[in-house]
Amino acid sequence: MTLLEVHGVTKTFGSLVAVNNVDLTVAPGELRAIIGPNGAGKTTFFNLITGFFPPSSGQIMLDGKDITRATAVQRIGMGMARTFQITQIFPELTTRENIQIAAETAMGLRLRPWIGRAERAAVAERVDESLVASRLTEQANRLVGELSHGDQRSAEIAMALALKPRILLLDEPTAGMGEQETFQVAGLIRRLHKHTGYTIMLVEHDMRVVFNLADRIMVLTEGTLLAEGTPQEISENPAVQAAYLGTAA
Amino acid sequence: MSTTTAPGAMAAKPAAGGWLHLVVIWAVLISAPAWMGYIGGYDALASQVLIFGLAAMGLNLLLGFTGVMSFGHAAYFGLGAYGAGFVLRYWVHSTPLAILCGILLGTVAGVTFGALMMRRTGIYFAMLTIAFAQICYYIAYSWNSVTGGYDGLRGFSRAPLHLGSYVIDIRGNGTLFYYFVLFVFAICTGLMGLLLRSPLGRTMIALRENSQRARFLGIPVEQHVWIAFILSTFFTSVAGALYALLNNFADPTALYYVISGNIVIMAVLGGMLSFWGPLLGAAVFVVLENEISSMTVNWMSFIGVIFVAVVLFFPRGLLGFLRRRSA
Amino acid sequence: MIALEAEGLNTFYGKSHILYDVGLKVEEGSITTLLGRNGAGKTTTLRSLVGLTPARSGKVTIFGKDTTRTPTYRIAQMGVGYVPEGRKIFAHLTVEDNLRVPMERPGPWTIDRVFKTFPRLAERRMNKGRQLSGGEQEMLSIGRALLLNPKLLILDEPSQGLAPLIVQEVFKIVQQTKADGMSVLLVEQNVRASLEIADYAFVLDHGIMGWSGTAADLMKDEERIQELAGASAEEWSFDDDLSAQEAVALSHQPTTVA
Amino acid sequence: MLTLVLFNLTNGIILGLFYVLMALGVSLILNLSNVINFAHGNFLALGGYFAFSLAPYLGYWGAFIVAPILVGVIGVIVEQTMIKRVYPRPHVYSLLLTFGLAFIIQDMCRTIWGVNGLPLSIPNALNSPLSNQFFFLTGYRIFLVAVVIVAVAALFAFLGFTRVGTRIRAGTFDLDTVSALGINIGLLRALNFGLGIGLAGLAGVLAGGQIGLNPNMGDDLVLPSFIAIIIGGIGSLTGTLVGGLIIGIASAVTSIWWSAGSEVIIYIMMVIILVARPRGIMGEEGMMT
Repeated sequence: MTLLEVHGVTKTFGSLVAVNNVDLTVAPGELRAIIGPNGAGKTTFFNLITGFFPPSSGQIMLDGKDITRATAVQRIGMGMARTFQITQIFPELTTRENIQIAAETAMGLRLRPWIGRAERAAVAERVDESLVASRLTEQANRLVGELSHGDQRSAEIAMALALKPRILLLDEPTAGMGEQETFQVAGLIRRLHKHTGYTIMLVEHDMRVVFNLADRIMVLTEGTLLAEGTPQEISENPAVQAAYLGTAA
Repeated sequence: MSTTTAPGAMAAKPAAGGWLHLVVIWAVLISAPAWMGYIGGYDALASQVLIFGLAAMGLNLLLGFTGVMSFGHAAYFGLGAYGAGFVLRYWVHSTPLAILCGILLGTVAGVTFGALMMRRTGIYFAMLTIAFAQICYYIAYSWNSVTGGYDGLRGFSRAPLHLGSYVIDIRGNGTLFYYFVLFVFAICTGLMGLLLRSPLGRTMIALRENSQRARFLGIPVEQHVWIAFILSTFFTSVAGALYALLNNFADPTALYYVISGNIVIMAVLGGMLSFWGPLLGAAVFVVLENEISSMTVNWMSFIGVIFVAVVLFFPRGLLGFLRRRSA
Repeated sequence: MIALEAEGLNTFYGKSHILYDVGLKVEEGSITTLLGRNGAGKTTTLRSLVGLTPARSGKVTIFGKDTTRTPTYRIAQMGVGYVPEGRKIFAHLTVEDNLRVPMERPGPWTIDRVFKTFPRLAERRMNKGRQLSGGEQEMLSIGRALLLNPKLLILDEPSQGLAPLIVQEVFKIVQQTKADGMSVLLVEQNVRASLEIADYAFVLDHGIMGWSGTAADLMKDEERIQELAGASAEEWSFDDDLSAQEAVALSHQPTTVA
Repeated sequence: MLTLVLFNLTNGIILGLFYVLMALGVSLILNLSNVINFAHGNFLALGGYFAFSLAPYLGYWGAFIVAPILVGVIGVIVEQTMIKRVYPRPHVYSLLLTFGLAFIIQDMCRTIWGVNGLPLSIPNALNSPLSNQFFFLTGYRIFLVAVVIVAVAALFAFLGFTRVGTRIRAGTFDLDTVSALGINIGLLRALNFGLGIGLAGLAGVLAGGQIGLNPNMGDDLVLPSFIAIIIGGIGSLTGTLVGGLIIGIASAVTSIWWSAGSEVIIYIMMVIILVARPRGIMGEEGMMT
């Protein structure tokens, strides 16, 4: 059984081939990591899956449905949620309000110019759960733009959680973070995965994060698939070693 | 889409201010006819402040709260005025119907133009708003037989209000009319305040803060820009309808792009990141314009200097400036 | 002689503090490489050095002149060539027009010489920038910077997204520029390849300069290299226990495991 | 009948040329500096008035050359003292700034040259009709067409073939990189602004000889020039030229059978283009939208 299937997707920008004929299948409950050197096409691949732009060719399926041409908003409605390499939040709003916007959208309230008491309570409950799950309860009423880097990233993940997605896609969740913050965010991802069976796909540079979290890893170089396998298999793969450590010029 | 977020933006809360603020604001507005005379004002000027304040607050739903730039709100202001005028001139002598028709005309235009523009962003969107406003101006200007062309739509006057058997005659009485305007203004600002606390209002602020994040939470950005645009044109057209009732005429200058610029400068001058800022901006601008135009023939230069000075020296507006000072 | 020296740079993007007291030095006639993991602040360091994102505090000296507050174009005119991350080709201009943009300082590099050095570019002279492959764009970006006839060449991840053969070519060019007497500051993710050609190395970690020394010394430090490449697989022990409240909250998330 | 058709057509073409000249100036500034210049029509008026005041000393031809340059210089001064301060800010500020400038310049013109219209006299050689039947085909109109063609060709040659022109085109794409290549982008923007304003000044001198001078003579050309840019596609100067020509020709053709419709048609065309080709005729994905 697969949740996400990608068949031979290619993306070109002008004459640049950013992603070249890549396949991928992600099983429910799997934590899949995509690694590769800078410029290998990881983020482009990620953007194709989340509907940032359409592929030049190939097919993307979610839960057996073809979503190749679906818009980002449609994909989110079908159960995708994503975070970004550079944290994307609503900086001048509080952490609670950030998550509340996500919750209200997911609950189909975004067009409502008013809401009743019961709905308000349901929203509050969902927001509280996201806050608790991401350990942000104490930061709930602070402006999210003023939180630490790690907490901002946690808040972004909490917004994704409030969507109650079926698959969580994280683009370099620990990019630009210190040791402690990396550990904090990695811990959150691991808890989510371990205790809820969340299907998670992440792009990551920090090998420690990847090897400590992932069930399976795929390696991209120059837009093509170099290797795929368990962390054990990948760490022993000579081609991956070469791609990462660089061949002497 | 953060085209309008001011540098060093302070947190713009949807809240309409604390209780103390509200009490002060409403006390000032309610008592205005009593003290306007002492500072050289008059009832019609006070009504004008409220009307332009409402127009600027309506624009600010878009500019300050959704972060989308419109430089063509004269269209909806002017159509509101013409809509009200058409009813009184050609149809029935009813003030409420006139206002409703003004709202209808302005908002329908907002729905239509908004649909054509909603996929465009940034400066492209701004240019389109200007162009669409010019279309309205052009129609009003050249469709002589209906709109009265250059001279405007004249020969109507506001009608008394009938509340059951009780009649409020707002025709000749400036003070009574002021309170009527204040009543409509209160309803509109109340609606805006509620809107900004609702899920729909929060999506607008979400677009201003980070439209990409909003899209990837499942908010269809273009659709919500459109809705924000429509809501904004709704309130601006209410103001336009009141403007026609105030003057007892509607002319093409209400649709001219100068009015668009004035409404924007009012919002920026007061502080577009606060709920009440545009009202303050309207008060300052309307009173200054009134004073200056009676003092000198070079009033245009003074108005121009106000624009330039606000941009160069008070980009956060008066409220932003005061808050920074006190902070 | 020192081509470039930076001391105590603190750089911000908006409110976020990116560089913390960063210092580095490029000896004249050397290749100095700046290494570090993704997001460590390498690109920001370069942008601060050339004045595109000026540091809030600290000091930059280039060829003995304080350039901390000097605008970017003046730094370039002093003889600093900058090859930005992602190449930043003018996509809507032809190859030839791309080469006509830089200020021409006197020196051996002319458009003709660039075409001789990079024959592929000569063939595509009338093509638009967006029609070039990644390797061709990199050549164009380097060629464009060389037209300034720089004394110091700053390159930001020139190997990014390129095939190994092309990477080798790019590194040969970098070595060639050193032979021509230029000083080079090279930001790279390709750790081994850059250490191979570099004289000195600096390692940036989370906006802090963590290590500096000769490239040869760093080459011997296998553990550090592994870590730099992001290839270390040290095991972490997580505290996965949940509070009761957290367990309840998480239990309400949809699980795709049946 | 033929006379009438030709009469309207010539009028339309002349108007279209003014659209082109104005739109190219607005577009130059918009593309490199991301500023919509509301005051562009007022710089046009300044061009006409400068020519009027200079003509007694320099003669018509001297004024014809000097006035646009002088207006361009004033444009540079305005850019350096005010406009450049809002470059890093959101669009609303540059719009408001040029809006305010429009008021100030217009009022200056009123104060200095008076509210009433003034004639800008042109050399007799240009003034006479070429034939009695086609009284509207004056030498001046042919001269006007020629000047606009030469000016537009010169502008495109400058942008296409000179280094500074290439740098301006590069700058519309990525100013940071241009500055890292040793180019003073502050100067580049000032020059470009002056160039755009100079075109308005030239349009003013030409318009003055055609319709005379008054303080708001440029106002009616500003919005059509925005439309020309929207139709042509924001970010593309060639698009602006095409857009300007299209609305010019469309209004010329419309005016043959409906002389009051020459302005209506450009708005109708804008709506059609918006629906059919949202980025404009030459607009590209991702360019300045």
